[in-house]
Amino acid sequence: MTGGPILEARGLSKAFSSRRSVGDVILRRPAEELQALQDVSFLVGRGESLGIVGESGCGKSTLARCLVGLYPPTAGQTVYEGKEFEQKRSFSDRKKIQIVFQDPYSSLNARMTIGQALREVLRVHKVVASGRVSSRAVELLALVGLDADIANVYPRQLSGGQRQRVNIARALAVEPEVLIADEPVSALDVSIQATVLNLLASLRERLGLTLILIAHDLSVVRYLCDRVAVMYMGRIVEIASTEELFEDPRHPYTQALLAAAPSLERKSRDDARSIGGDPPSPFDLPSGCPFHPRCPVASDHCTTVRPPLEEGPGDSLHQAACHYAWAPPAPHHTPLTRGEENLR
Amino acid sequence: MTAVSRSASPKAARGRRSYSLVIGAGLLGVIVVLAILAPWITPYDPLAHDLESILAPLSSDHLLGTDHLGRDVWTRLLYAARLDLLIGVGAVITPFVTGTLLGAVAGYYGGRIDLAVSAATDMLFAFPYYVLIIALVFSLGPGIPSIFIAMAVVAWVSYARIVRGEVLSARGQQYVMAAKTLGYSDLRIIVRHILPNVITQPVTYAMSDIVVIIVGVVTLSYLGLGVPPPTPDWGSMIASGQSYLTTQWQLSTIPGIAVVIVGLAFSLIGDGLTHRLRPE
Amino acid sequence: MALRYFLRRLLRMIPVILGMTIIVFFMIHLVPGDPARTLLGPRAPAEAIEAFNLRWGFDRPLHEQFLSFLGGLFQGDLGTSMSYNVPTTELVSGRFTPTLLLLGISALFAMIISLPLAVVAALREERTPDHVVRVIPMVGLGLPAFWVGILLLTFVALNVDWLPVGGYGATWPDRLIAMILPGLTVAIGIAPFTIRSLRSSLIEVMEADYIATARAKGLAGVRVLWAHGLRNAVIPTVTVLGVNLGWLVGNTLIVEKVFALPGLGALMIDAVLERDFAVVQGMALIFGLLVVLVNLLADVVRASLDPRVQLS
Amino acid sequence: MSAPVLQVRDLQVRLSSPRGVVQAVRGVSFDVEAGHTHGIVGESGSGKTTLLRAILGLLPGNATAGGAISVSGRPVPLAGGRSKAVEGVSIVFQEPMTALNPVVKVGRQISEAPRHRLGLGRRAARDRALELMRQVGIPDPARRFDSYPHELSGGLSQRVLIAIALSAEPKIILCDEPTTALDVTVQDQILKLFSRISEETGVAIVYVTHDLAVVAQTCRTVSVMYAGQFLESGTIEAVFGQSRHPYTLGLLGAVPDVSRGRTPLVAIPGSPPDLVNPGEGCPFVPRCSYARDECSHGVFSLRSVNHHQSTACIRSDALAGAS
Repeated sequence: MTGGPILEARGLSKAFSSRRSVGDVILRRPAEELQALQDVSFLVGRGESLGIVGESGCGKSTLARCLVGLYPPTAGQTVYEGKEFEQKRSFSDRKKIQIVFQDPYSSLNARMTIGQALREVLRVHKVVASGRVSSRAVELLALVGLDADIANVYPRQLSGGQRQRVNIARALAVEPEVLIADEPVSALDVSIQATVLNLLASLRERLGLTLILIAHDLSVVRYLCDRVAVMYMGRIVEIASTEELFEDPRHPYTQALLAAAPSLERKSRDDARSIGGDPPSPFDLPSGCPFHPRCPVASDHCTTVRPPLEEGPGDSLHQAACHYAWAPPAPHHTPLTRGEENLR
Repeated sequence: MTAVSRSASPKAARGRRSYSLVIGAGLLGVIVVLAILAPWITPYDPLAHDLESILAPLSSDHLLGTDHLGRDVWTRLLYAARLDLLIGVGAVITPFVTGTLLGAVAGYYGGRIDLAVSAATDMLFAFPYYVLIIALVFSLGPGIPSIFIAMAVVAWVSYARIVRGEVLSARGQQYVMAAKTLGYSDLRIIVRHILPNVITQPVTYAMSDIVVIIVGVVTLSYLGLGVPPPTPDWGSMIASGQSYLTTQWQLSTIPGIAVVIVGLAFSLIGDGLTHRLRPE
Repeated sequence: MALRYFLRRLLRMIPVILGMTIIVFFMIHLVPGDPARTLLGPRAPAEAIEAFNLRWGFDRPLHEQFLSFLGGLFQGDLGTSMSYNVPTTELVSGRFTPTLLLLGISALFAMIISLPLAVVAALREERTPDHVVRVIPMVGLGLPAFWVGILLLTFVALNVDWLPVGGYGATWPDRLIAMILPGLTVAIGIAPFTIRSLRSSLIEVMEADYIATARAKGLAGVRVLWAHGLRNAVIPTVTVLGVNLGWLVGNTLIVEKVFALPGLGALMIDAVLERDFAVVQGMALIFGLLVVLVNLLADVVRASLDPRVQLS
Repeated sequence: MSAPVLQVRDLQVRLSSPRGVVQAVRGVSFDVEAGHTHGIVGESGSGKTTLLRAILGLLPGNATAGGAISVSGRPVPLAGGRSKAVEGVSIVFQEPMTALNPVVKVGRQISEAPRHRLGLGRRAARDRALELMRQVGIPDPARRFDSYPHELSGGLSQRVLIAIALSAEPKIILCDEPTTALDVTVQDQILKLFSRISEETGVAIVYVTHDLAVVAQTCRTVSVMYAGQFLESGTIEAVFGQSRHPYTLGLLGAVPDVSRGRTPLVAIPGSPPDLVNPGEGCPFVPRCSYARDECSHGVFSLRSVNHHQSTACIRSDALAGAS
């Protein structure tokens, strides 16, 4: 961790419930619940960049939205510089954490020019004196490498990469200390991705930003982050420095993710560590360790007892939520027998 | 995906639809000008009986003949246009505003407000359109003010439903989430961000709603519940001409055609607007 | 699964029906002014008005009136007709068949009109047939149903021997024949909605990847259109039909009057013209229930066409 | 060397649009042999999807095409509009959920081609479908036969789609980003399934994607597509190892890779050309750091530089040592 902690997630949980109709209310039928996020805790140091990876539906975007205050968590708090945010975040607190969304096409209001969008933020938050608003907007565009004349243009006239730069500029307009990027390049063309990734890296350096990068793509996280947390079914299953995580993953799920990630350089595949099956339905989570139905080393113990996120011996910064992360299973350990479904 | 192959059609459509906007607006313009200039276009009084020339056929004196009281049909047609258009356009304004606002609030805030608005719209929507209108006009008594009230009570439901659905989906869009994380007030988000992006739907719906209202007024008048005679109105014209239809076909046919043409004009405008107002 | 879905839908109707009852009652009773004055005329003597109010319970507080109305409903009593002095339920019985028959036949006609037009338009998108088909709903929306009915009566029924000029036959074949023109009139009213919906959903469906998948299997064009295209495109149209039922049923009201069909709609309009308070109230409620029930039917049809529905 | 199952010769596809004629595919030629997997890498708008549609015989109505495509020696009709799908070519799309008909049971979708095209009886078609489902690794096929697509996970749906592709007994399976919508662990399973299928059945696979790493894992040969043209073609080792085209080199340097740590990424400046009036010369010139005057003139097409590789770059010699 660079510097002291700036942001902390303390036991964040978020459940979504389905909409209830008038009839449901009268019949007192409870809504169906989906546990999107369960007891997620971590610290982010000032100036650090933390990556959060996982497959679709693992809760990473929900986590991002809880952190910026879009969703009120069902349990737990977001702690900023040692102080808890209130449930309904105050106007000035909102500025501290900003987010850049995945889809550059729908994250800008199609009815506003880029200049209008930027000036609106500056005015609402009174970031600069009213006479300076326009020139500040141009400065912001320059900050993300865009020309001033972009200000007069509507979003539809820009490419995906340009829009994503505008999104970054708008988020930075309120001068946040923490920037969350939720899949910032996954909707962009491959040749454009590097420009946005490099922009994030350089902004972080120049402005001393703290960056939380949400991605499904391990390579993006590896490129940009100091530390990485891996999520599965709403929980963090492993968190470690980037180097540790990629060189010495302890959780079987992390190992499987790494084994499955296609790479230009590794031609022979690590078949032993790849897994079968699909992620379970979030409405119907498995008992015990949520990963046990797909896990190559799971035992009976794993089907009943959920492993906590534990630190490894001698390394307080590497944590994994697996019974066998730090102590390999005993020699007489018999892996769970399972159906064809999970083997192929 | 098929981006390349499909980019072709929407733009082609846009060009053609502007065409339909132009035709629709032109058609409506002609009708409106004729209606406004009615006193200067025709020498007759729409109410004056002329027992000398009852049920006159089409002629240069009476372009579309006369009715059973000797009134000039062309004159009455033009004066009826004034009234029916005014009611159609006028009656759409209140439900448009109230429905859009209620729908936006219900869709944006959800929860109890939404439950209440949705329940109200569901129930009102369950009644057949004409049953509601007729029952309301029945209890309010016939006449133009009753028609206005009845239409306003019934029509807001459609706007509320449309806007609620649109706002509900906009609420999940990233531009709205972005506005929220920037700390914008709900009012600003609804008025500056969501409404400009969803207003196309209720606006184009309003065009067809005007047609529905005009047809409704005409129908009520036909049943004797709408515009009271002798005020010229297309519905009562059709009704009074019905008995002479086999001999004087134009008496009931022409006012009906007037309704259809007005309907076509507004539909064309709505169709053109759908594509003109689309942001992308 | 299907049965549970049906029951759940049925349960969801209860609050709607309750709400509709409230709406109907207050719509009729919250009217400004005195119903007796409206009905008996401004120059009616005071005693007559008092007697009238006593007879119909207008002297009691509104909530009491509502409760007795509601209580009556639970016993199957819709109130008593003021003009005929018989229970409304008695007037209504026997009038369901023509209305339901008309509804069914119009829905059928609407589909028969819409299907070929929509298919032709969708398969020739942005070409002449499509442009023609696209204009039809625009014209159709502005067609007053009663006017279409009058024209059909005058220019078709009078010239075709076997078509009756209004009225309702005594035997089933006669009744069906009597329904042809009214059914067509109502169908012309609803067709703009179904044509538009079917055309656009068919265009959307035919561009879907699963159509390309089906084509890539090497299936014949007709089979792709029928088994994969239409089956999917019809689903939203059934929904549109359901949503616009209010419109469809409302049109039958007018059309029954024009064609002198002894149905529910004609009864309601007659009651309105005779200012028969109780019957109007009862009929409004019956029509509301009718729409709710037919809507349920549309939902069941949709559920049987679309396996995804029952999940939600 | 066996005769190629798929031959594409100087394929040109133009799509008419109100802005003008989009030259979506501009002179593409390649062969694929039975049992081989050929990758086509390109960004969105590079024309790769149109290319696949042309091979399928399913070009949209606004398309006109030139050149020739043949499958097992038989020509594929290029006339725009509704030409009958070419027998022997199947496709697997990106979104399994939209590529499956939502209202038809998956078993029926798999047995449809055997029954209605290959003329099998109802029973035989069902048996064939169950066999295909087993082949693509769908557990408990008899039960899954009666499932609807929405009841299946993304991975299972994609397997069903592959079974459908196999059901028409194809010579070639075209894959349009078939794993982009899937999770990494599931993608891994599907990629393995493709290799197994091509080994077992000898079917040729054309694999289109924007993901270089996926191509590196699955394909033997690759073509890099840009602005409707192939800029480089060859074996994976040659093209990704010793690229002879600045665009390929640029792409390789612009995407992060799991196996590489923080090797700095170098973005490719600019954006792809508008294909309405692409102009002559090499399409990559405006973004190319190696470009010279001569690159802006003439027609650029692939020429081989060695046994394993061909490039459209006239300055490929200058690149020889660059990678």
